[in-house]
Amino acid sequence: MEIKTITSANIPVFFNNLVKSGKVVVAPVLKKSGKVFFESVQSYDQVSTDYIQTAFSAKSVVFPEVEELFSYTKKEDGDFEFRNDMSNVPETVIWGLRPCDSSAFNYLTDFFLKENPDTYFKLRKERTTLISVSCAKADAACFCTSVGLNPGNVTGSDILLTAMGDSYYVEISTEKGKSVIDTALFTDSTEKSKEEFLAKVETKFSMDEIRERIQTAYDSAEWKHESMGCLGCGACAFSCPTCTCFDIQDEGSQESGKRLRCWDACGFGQFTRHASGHNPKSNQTARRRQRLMHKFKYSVENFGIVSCVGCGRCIRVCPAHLNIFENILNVTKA
Amino acid sequence: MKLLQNKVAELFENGTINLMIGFKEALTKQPVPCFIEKASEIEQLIYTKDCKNNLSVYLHKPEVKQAGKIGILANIATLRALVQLTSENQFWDIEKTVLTVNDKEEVIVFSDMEEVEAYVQANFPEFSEEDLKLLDYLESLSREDRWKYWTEQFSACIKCYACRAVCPMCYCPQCTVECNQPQWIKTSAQTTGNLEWHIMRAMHLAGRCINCGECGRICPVGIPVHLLTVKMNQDLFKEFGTKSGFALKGDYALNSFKPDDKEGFIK
Amino acid sequence: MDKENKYIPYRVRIAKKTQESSNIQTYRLEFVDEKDAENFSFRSGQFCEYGVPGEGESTFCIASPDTRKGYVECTFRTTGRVTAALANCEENDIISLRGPFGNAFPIEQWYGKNVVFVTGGIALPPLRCVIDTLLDQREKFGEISVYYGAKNVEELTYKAELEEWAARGDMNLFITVDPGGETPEWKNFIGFVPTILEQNPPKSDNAVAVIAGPPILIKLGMPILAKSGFPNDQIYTTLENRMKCGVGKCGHCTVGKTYVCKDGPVFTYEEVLGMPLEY
Amino acid sequence: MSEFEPKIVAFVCNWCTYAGADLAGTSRTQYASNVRIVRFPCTGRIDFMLLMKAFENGADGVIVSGCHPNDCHYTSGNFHARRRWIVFRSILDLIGFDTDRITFSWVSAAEGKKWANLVDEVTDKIKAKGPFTDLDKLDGVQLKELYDEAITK
Repeated sequence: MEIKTITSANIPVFFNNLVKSGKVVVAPVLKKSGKVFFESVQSYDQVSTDYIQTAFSAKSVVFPEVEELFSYTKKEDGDFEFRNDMSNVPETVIWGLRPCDSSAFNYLTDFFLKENPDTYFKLRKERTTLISVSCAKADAACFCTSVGLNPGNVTGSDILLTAMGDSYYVEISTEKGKSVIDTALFTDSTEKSKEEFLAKVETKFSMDEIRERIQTAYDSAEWKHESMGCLGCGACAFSCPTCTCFDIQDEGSQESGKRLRCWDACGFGQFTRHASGHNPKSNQTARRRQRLMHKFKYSVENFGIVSCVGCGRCIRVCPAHLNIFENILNVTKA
Repeated sequence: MKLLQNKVAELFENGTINLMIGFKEALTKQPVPCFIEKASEIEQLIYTKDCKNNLSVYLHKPEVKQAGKIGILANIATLRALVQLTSENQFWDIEKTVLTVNDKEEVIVFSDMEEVEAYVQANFPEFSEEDLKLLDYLESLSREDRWKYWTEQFSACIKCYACRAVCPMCYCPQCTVECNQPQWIKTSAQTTGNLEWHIMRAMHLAGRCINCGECGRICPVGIPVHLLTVKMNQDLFKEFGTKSGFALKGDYALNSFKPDDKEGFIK
Repeated sequence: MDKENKYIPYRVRIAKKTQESSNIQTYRLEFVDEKDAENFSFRSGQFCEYGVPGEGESTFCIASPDTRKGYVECTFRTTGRVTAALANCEENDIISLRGPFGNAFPIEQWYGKNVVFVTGGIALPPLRCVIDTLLDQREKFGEISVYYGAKNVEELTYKAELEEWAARGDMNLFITVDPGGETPEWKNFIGFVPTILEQNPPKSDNAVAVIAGPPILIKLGMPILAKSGFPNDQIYTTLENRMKCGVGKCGHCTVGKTYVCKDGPVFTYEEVLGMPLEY
Repeated sequence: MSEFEPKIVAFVCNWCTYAGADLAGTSRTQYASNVRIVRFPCTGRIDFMLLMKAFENGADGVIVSGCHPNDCHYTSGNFHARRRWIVFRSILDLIGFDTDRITFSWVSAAEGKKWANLVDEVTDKIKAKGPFTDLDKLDGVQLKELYDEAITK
């Protein structure tokens, strides 16, 4: 870990230098709809600085909505040719993601690379640098402190910036982070603590309390009531920084086309449906339970990480405003 | 609020309902749907002008249907949806009690759908001015600019199908988008498929959409998808004089015709 | 599977197409590329993703035994878009194949034991692979019994092989069709598989049981086997949930925290008892 | 380079327009060969998705044609179709789809000449417009951009 400072005035210079270096820079941009999205930008003027959380996470940089697995062509003799060219995946910098999102990248990396490493994710991740910005503000949907994170944690980030008045506290965690630092703009840090500049995020529950009770939560009678409002859309899964389910679909003809990997959501009724018509998770209660149990129990068992990072997006985006922390509290009630 | 809660408590006590779908307060000032199964939970029930969700969508949900006797707190859009759904014979398997709170903050418990119909006809909502303004603006653009506007909007669509999920008229057990023999609509969230999806959805709602605007309001990426159906509702009224969610009996616009329907484009 | 990118399929040629019934067919597949044929090895119980580019992929178990090299067989029923496209293929057509995925039956542990197979409908193919593996080294095993049923006579798969097995004389066969599914010439059992299994219980001493079938057969059959004395860890099953990737990523096949594709598809009854009822 | 020859898909009803096209053929009326005819039992069967699919699969123009009002073999199929096209056309128009590329027409079994003229006319019109490329460049963008300027306060 290396600690430095940069003046606020120099932030745009640093940012624009990143763009000039030929990297694709993805940063939060405020849209007319009032929502903030990650988008490829050309200059710091376009970047939104006043947002609590982006509407969607930045996972699409390393795990795009639609990823071309390969393209195929049928040759005249009936044989196929499969092509997969990833060489044009650009070096990308994600700027301004929140500490919860960057720690989500940690989970994604474990999930995709630990067992049966995923070629596509691997390449995209290698070419991605994360420059996070700590949260100075939080809202009622934020609950990172409940899942063991905080508004200033460095987990997952290559560089974490924390605004401290007219300067930024810069924590550089990785070699990749070091390599994008423009030394002229950064000076060694004066020993201030960043704590006072971080948002205060209310703790909704403590993982310690829940860890034990979640073991038996599968059988809780509360699931039905807790998921009554769920309408079975994919908004929560698609906005979630750690949801990784996908579908594989072919587009094109039998002569030529592409095989695509597209985001899918465990909330969809068709998600688990067998060809026979049998559906192991036949109702929305079971599907909602799968989603929550996966975040808080299964991923802990499989990877040792709670895969909910408390970003609160699913709460903000849900048409029925289902509240994940309320749900989890209620199903683990003694 | 107390009045409403007392009324609902009464309905629970005399066994008229065993599940109440209403609104409660949440993190934001926007009230959210709540499901009351026990009389002790009635305290959370509220009704304000900000209660926007169209709760009638829940009447299609198997978990809700299981309750058998359902009370539903309806805003005007929900009432309209209930009328339309009744005309489409969707409520043969549930017993429902409809409540609303009128402008004077009086609680009304409707005794049957005819009363709902009368109430809806007396309080029939206008198109929202904001929507009309945006439509006017769009129509003032050149065709190429409209195409640009919509394709850019649809390029953001992630096919989460939240628009379908919140729509009370989207109750088909299997949607066209899930049919893959043939694959009518591409499943990947790319612009062509997204465009086809939204056109398809609008067409399948023609004459049935009750204009609650939920699809546009909840879209996670902020696409004003409801404009398509607003425009359609406008056209249908202009061309054929039909209104959806207006009467319990009657054909829906695309299920009927007049021999002298006018158009200016068939050669 | 040794390929680094698990999504790029092998190209395989349909060497032989056998129509088992009006909508069930068996394909013998041979690799187009000889190098692929050399690199490809599997064990009985594993599955593959078979695909027609442009239509998609479908998951079936490998139906041929790992003792017979050089080809892979699969048997499938036409139900949806992909299987319809596969069924439309003719001999010598080329399709895509990814795999093998998942774990396998611990056949070496069964040496010297009696083996009981219980299966129904289109779930004979995944067990046929095991049965043939056993038959290829017949002397290493005790009694082999097969309980197999289908909706009707038409839907019984591998009719020719069932006759061959009956003719061998070293297997106990209990072939049944559901009531109403019999033909006038039908000489075998009539009744659902669990009923036949209960009426003719297999001997459980020094024996293992393998059950596969539609989820309902597995759910009903495993307790019956346990009741007839099979220890829970000697009852094997092969689950099959909806799958897309085959490598534990896409999330479709999960049963609780378990991914059927990478942790399964072969489980013991003991393992299944520890899982939620999501198969 | 040779002149652009548009691909035109015609969705026609079995009883009137198809017979009309047949008549055009048997009476040896010459007309543009750009049209591919798809025969349906009735205009009432012609789903709007078929039109979308035609464009997606490379059609440059589409003709939809059936019996004149009151002539429908099934009495009312074309009336239903007419309402559907009114709505569909208006949605396409709002979206900014080039509705000039879709031509609706009534052609009876006796109107072989009208059919031939219609095809010629549409072919000329589409030729003048050039190939349909609106859908071609839409897919494949990774990070999506919302179009801002239009939503004004």
